Amino acid sequence: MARLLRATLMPLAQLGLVVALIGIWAWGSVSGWLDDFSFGSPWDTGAQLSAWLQDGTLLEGAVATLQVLLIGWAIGMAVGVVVGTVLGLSSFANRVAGPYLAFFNGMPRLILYPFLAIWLGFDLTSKVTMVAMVISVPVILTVSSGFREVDADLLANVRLLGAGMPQTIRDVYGPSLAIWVVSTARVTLGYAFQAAIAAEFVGASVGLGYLTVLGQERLDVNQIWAALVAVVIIAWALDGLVSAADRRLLRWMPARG
Amino acid sequence: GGPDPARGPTGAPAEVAIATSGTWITTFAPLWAAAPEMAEIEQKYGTTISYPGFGKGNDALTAMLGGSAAVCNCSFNTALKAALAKDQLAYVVNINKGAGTVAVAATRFETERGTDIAAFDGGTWGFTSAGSISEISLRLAAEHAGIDWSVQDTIAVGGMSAFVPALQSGRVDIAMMDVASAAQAIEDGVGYPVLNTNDLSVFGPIGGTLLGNGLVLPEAFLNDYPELSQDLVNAVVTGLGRVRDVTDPDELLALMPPGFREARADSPTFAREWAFTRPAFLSTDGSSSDQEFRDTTAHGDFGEGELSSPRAGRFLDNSLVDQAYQQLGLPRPVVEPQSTP
Amino acid sequence: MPPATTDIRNDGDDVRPGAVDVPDAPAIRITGVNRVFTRGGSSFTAIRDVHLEVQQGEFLSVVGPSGCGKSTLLNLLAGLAKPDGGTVETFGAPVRGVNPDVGFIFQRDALLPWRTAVQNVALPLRYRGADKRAATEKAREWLARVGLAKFTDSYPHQLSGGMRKRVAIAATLVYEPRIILMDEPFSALDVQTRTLMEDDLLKLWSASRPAVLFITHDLEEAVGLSDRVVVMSASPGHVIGDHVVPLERPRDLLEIRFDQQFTETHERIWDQLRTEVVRSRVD
Amino acid sequence: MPPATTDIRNDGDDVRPGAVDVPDAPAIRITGVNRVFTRGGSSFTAIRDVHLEVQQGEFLSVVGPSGCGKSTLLNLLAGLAKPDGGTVETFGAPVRGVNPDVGFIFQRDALLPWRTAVQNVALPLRYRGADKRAATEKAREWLARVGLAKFTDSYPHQLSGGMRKRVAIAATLVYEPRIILMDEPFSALDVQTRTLMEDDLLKLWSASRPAVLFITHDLEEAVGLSDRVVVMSASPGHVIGDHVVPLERPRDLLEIRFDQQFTETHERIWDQLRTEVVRSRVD
Amino acid sequence: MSTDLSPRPVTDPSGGPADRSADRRRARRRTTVAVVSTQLTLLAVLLGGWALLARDDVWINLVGSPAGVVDQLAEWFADSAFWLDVGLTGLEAALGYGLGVLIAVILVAVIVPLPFLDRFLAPFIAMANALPKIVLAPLFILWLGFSITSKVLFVAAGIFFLIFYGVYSGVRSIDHVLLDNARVLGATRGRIVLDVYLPSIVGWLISSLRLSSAWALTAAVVSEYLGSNSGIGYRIALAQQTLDPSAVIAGIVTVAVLAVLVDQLLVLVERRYTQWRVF
Ligand SMILES: Nc1ncnc2c1ncn2[C@@H]1O[C@H](COP(=O)(O)OP(=O)(O)OP(=O)(O)O)[C@@H](O)[C@H]1O
Ligand SMILES: Nc1ncnc2c1ncn2[C@@H]1O[C@H](COP(=O)(O)OP(=O)(O)OP(=O)(O)O)[C@@H](O)[C@H]1O
Ligand SMILES: [Mg+2]
Ligand SMILES: [Mg+2]
Repeated sequence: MARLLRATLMPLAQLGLVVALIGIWAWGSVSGWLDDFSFGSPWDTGAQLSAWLQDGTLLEGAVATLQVLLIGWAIGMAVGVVVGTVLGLSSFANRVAGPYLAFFNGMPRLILYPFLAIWLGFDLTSKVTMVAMVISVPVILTVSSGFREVDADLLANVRLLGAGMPQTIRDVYGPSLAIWVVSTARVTLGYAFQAAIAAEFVGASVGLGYLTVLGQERLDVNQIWAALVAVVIIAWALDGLVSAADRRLLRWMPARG
Repeated sequence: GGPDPARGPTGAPAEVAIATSGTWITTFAPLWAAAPEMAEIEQKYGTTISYPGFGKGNDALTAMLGGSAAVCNCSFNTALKAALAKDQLAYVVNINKGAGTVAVAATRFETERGTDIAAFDGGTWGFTSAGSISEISLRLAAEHAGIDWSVQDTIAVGGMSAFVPALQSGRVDIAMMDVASAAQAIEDGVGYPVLNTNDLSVFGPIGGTLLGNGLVLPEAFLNDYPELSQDLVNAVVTGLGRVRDVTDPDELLALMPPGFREARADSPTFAREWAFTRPAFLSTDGSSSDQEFRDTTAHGDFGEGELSSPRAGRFLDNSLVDQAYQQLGLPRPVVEPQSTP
Repeated sequence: MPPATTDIRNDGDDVRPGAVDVPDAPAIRITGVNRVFTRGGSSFTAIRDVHLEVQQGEFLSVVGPSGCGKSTLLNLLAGLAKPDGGTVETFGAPVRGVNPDVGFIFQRDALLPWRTAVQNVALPLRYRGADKRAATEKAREWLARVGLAKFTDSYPHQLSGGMRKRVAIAATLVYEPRIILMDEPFSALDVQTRTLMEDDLLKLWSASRPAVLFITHDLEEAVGLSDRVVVMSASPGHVIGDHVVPLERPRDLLEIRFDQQFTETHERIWDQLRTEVVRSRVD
Repeated sequence: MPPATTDIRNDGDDVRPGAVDVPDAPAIRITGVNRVFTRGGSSFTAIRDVHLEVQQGEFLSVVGPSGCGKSTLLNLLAGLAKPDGGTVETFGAPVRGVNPDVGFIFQRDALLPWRTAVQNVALPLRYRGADKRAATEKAREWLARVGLAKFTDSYPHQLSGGMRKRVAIAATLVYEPRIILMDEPFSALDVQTRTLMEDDLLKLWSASRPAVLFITHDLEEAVGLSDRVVVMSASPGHVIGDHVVPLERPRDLLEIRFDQQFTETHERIWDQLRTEVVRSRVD
Repeated sequence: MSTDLSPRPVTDPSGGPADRSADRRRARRRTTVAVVSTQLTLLAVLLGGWALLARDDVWINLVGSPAGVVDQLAEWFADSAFWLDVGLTGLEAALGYGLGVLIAVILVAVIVPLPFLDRFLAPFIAMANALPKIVLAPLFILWLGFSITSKVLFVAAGIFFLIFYGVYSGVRSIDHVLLDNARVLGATRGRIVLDVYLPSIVGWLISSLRLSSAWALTAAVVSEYLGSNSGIGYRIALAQQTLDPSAVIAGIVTVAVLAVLVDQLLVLVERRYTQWRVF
C-alpha cells in the first residue's frame, strides 16, 4: 500500500512542480513582471505548439532531428567505446593518442559545422557526422579511463579460469565499464542534442533546430520555447530509455537507495 | 529594460555601447567613418563609446533590449518588431538602403545563364539562415524572375565564411551573400555577380526600397539624453556624408579606423566590395520615408493591424536627422529617386 | 585492494613455449625464487630463496605465519607476478604470463559481481568451449555439491561470506585443472561444511589426481589432507621444514585425527611453527 | 559485494533518542526479529523470530552453518539494516540508524584502500575528536600489539590477508566501544597468531568489560573465549541452542582445552551443530 | 605532453633488485621514444595532409593553410590585445567552470542522502541536460546582457551535467562495506564524505573535470562567438566575417592548446591524489 502510494506520489509531485513553474511563468507574464518579449507566455507558446501540431511541422521537425540525433549518437557511442577500448587496452596507443585527443576535445567543435557541411554536403551525412564527432571524444576519454578502475583481482581470476581477450572484455571489462558507459550515455545525449540542433541552425529546412532559428530570426521567444518543449519531451523519453538500460545493465549491483 | 547604466561626470552614461551586427562590416561604413565625431562625443560627455559586434542583427538588438548596449545599429524590420513587442524604440537615422546583399552565381554558369535569375530554376539556392534578409532578398529576386520558390532546393549555409567554399564546391548554384563574401567569391574566380540589392535601379523593381540598417534608440534613452542622442545622429550623418561620394576605395580606407583597414588588407577585393556597397549610401541621406516603411515591412512577417498601431507610427523618427543637417549646416545630399516594385 | 600483481594485460603471450610437457617433470618446481616489493621507496623482500617441488598428483600443504609470503608464492605460480630472481616452472616449462595449467582459489573471493552463482561457475567451462546448456548443467551440479543448490541464481552480493567462497571453489574444481592452487579455501566455512568439503576435495583429487598446493592455517586440515606439509618462515619467507605425512590413503578425515601418526606429525609441525611465529613477533 | 542492507542513508537521525541508558538493561536485546530479502522477485527469509540477549560485560559467541544469517544479525545490531519485524535494542534503547555504541569487525575487510595501516587505525580516534598526534601514537601502539609494527605505513593492498584483518581488529579495539561485534575476526590468521590475538582480546575484554558478540566457525575458539555460546539453525536462521560455558576466568587458552568441562561443552555444541548442518545440506 | 586518460602504462609495481629496475627503466625509456616518434610521425602526416589540402582552392578557403595559421599566430603573439582576449576567455571559462563544478557537487551532495529527491529531480535534470544550451545563448544575452555574467552562466550550464553525472555515477559505484565501516567507526557525515566518498570518486571526478575543462573553454568561446566584442571567440567570429580562414583556425588552435594546458594541470592534480593506487 505504502509502495503504491509512493509510486503514484512521485509522478504527481513532479507534475506539480511542472504546473507550478508554468503557473509562475503565467502569473509573471500576466502581471508584467516577466515581459512577453523576453520571456514569452505560456499561452502563446501553447498556441504555437498546437499550430505546429496541427500543420504537422512539429512531427516533421521532431522526426528530422531525432533521425540525426539517434544515428549520430549511436555512431558516436560506438566509435567512442571501440576506440576507448583500444586505448584502454593498449597503453602505447593511449599514450600516442593522448595529446591528439586532448587537442581535439579542446577544439570548439560546435562551430565547425559549416566546414563539415561543405565537405560532406548539407544533408543528413554531415549532420550525423557532426553529432558523432562531438560526442565520440568524451566517450573515448571516459571509456579509456574507466579501464583503470577495473578490479585487478577479477581480471586475474578470469584469466586463470581460461578467458581469452574477447572473453575478458565481455566478462570483466564490459560490465565494469557499463556504469561508465551508461553515465556517459546520459551526458552525451545532451551534447548530441546540442550538436544536432547546432547543425540544424545551418543548412536545414526542417528540424527542431531549424524551428528555433526561425524563432530567433523572427524575435519570437514563444516559438523558441515551443521548439524547446519538443526537445525536452524527446530528451525526457530518451533518458527514460537510458535509465531502463541502466537498470538492466546494472541489476547485479547491491540495492541502492 | 536593463540596469540603469552608471553615469559619467556630465550626467551622461559612463559607457555608450553601440551594438552592431558584425564588426567592420563595409555596409556600416558611415558609422565607422564617424570615428572622429564619436571621439569628440567621448570627450564632451566623459564617456566611452564601444561597438560590441554580433553575428546576427537580432543578437545586437537583443543586447540592447537586455540593457547591455545603449544603442543598436540594426535592421529596420527586426527593430520594429521589438518596438511593437517590448519597449518603445525609435529608428533615428538610416545608414544604408537596400538589402545589403549581392547574389553571386557559380562561375560555370556565367556564359550560359549570365544575370538571368530565371535560368536558375531548379537549382540550389544559398543564403545565411532561414528568415534572414539574405533569404528574403534571394526569394524576392527569384519570385520576381517567375520562379516557384517553394520547390527550389534551398540551403542555409550558416555563416558568411561558408559562402565561397559552398559555391566553389558546387554545393550551391547561386547564393545571396554579404558584400564581403561576394567580393571574395568574384575575386577568387569562384562566382560572378548576378544582382546587387544595394543598387536601387536593379533591386527597386524587385523589392522596392528597403530600409537597411540604422541607429535604433530606446525612447527612454532619447528622453534622458536628448543632446547626446542628437550628437550621435550628427556623427552618423557626418560619417555618411564623408563616405557617400568617395569612389576610390583607397581613399575610403583612409577615412576608416585602423581596425577596419587591417581587416580589409586585400585591396582588389575591397575595391569590389566598395563598388557593391556604395549604392546603398547614395540612396540615403539618413532619413526614411513612409513609402520605404511600407516596402520594407511588406517582407517582415507582421501581424494584421500591427503596422497601423500608434507604436509603429512612432517608430520612424526623422526629426533628429533633420535637426542634424541644420545643426551641422550641411546641405542635404541628393538621393536617388525612390522606386517601388 | 588486491595484492598488487604485475599487470597481466601487458604480456599477452599466454602461449607457453614449453607447451610440450616434459613427461616426468614435477608439476611444480620453484628454484631459488625471490620476490621483492618496493614500499614507500625502500624495498622489502617478501620471499627469499624459496625452493619447492610438487610432484604430479601430489597434495602439498603450505603453512606459515601470516604475512610470510604464501599468497605471493601462489601468485608467482599462477603467473600473476614475476619472480625477482630464480625460476618458476610447471610441468618442466617456465611460467610466462598467466599460467593456463592452474586453477586458483583466491584468498579474497574474486567472483564476478555481475554474474549469478551458476554463471560464475559455468564461466571456465564456457571458456573451454563447452556449450551453454552443458556448462550450466554441470555448474548446477557443482553448486549442489557445495550445498548451494538453492542459491544458483543469486548474485555474489546476495550470498554470505562462506557461500561466496564455496562458489569460488566450485568454479575452480569444475574444470579440473592439472594444478590447483588454494589459498585458505575453507577458512570462512563452519566446521561441518568444511569437513564435508574437505572430503569432497579428497575424492575429486583421488579421481583425477591433479597436483594441489594448499594453503591453510589449520594444521589438522593440512596434515589430514596432504602427502606433505611445508613450513615457511616468517618474512622474508622461505621453506624451513618439509614434513612427509605417513598416512595411508584413502583417509577418513574424522577418524584419522585419532591416528597416532597423525598426532605425531601434527605435533612436529606445530612445534616448528610455534618457534617461527614467536620469532616473527619478536623481530 | 557487501550484503545489501536497506538503505541506511535514508534516516539521518543517528542521534538515538534513548541516549540515556537504562542502567540494568542488557547490552543487547533482540526480540522476535525477522529479516527478509527480496531476490529476483521472490522473497527469502534469512533470519526468523530470533531472540537473543547479551548482558553488559558478557562475552557471547554465535555459531551456525554458513549462510544461516549471522552476519545479517550483526548488521541489524550495528544499525546498518532494519529488521522486518521484532525489535533490536542496545542498552535498553532501540537501534535507530547507525549505532554509535558498537564496534564492528566485518567479515570482509573494509579498510580504506587509500589510507595506510596506521591512518586506518587512527581514524576512529580522529572521529572521536582525538588530535592527530595522539591518535597516530595510539594507533602505532595498537599495530605493534597485533604484530604489525613494521607495516604501519603500508597501504592495505600491500598487506597480506591476515595482516589486513589484524589492522581491522586494531581499528575497532582501539577506541574501546561498549559493544563489540566480531564477524569471524581470526579466521584468516595462522594458529599461533590467532592464539596470541585471542589472548590479547581476552585481556582487553576483562579490563574494560565490553559486551562482545563473536561469530566464529571454530568451536574451540567459541568455547574457549565465551561465557555463553549460541547455536543458530540453518536458514531461515533462528536460535536453537544456548550453552553456558562453565569455565572459570581468567582462562589460559592453551591449557583450557584439556579441561573436562571444556571438552564436554564442546561435544554438546558440536553434536547440535552437526545435526543442523546436515539438515541444511539436505534441504 | 602525454595526456593519457586511460590506465597508466602499468609497470610492475614492485621495483625489484637493482639490475632489474635498471632494465625496466631502460625499457620504459624505449617505449617513451617509440611513443614520441609515433606522435611526431602522426603530426607530420597531419600537417602534410593539411598543407596538401590547402593547395586546393576550395579547401584553402575552408581550412586555411599551415603557413597562414602560423603567421597569424605569430602576429597575435606579438600583440598584447591578443593576450588580453586570451585572459578574458580564460577568466570566463574558469569562473563558469568553478560555478558549474560547485553547483554540481552540491547537488550530488544533496541528492545522494535523499533518494526521494533524487527520483524527484531525475527527469528534470535529464531534460535540462538535453536542452540545447546553444539555443539559450541569445536568450542569456537578452536576460543578462553580454556581460561576463551571461558568459559565465552559459559556461556553467554547459559543463554542469558532465560533472553532475560523473560524480553521481562515482558515488553509485562506491563499495558499501567501506561506507558501513566508516559509519560504525563513528565518522560524521562530513568525515564520510572526506574519507570515503571523495577518495572513491576521485577517478570519476578527475575524468569529468578533465572532460569539462575543455567544454568550459568551448562554451566560453561559443558564447563570445555568438555575441561579444572581445575574447578568442570574438576573434574567430571576426575572422569568419572577414573571410580569413587562417585566422579562424588560428583561433581554434589557440583554444585547443589552452585546453591541453589546462588538461595537463589536471593530470598533475590527478597524480597527486591517486598515489595510493596499485598501479
Ligand atoms: N603489493 C605489495 N606491495 C608491498 N608489499 C607487499 C605487496 N603484496 C604483499 N606484500 C608483502 O609481502 C608479504 C607477504 O604477503 P602475502 O600476502 O604473500 O602473505 P601470506 O603468507 O599470504 O599471509 P596471510 O596468511 O596473512 O594471507 C607481506 O609482508 C606483505 O606485506
Ligand atoms: N542482500 C541480500 N540479498 C539477498 N539475500 C541475502 C542478502 N544478504 C544476505 N542474504 C542471504 O541471507 C542469508 C544469510 O546471510 P549471512 O551473510 O547473514 O550469512 P552468515 O551466517 O554470515 O554466513 P557465513 O558464515 O557464510 O558468513 C544467506 O542465505 C544469504 O544468501
Ligand atoms: Mg595470503
Ligand atoms: Mg557471514
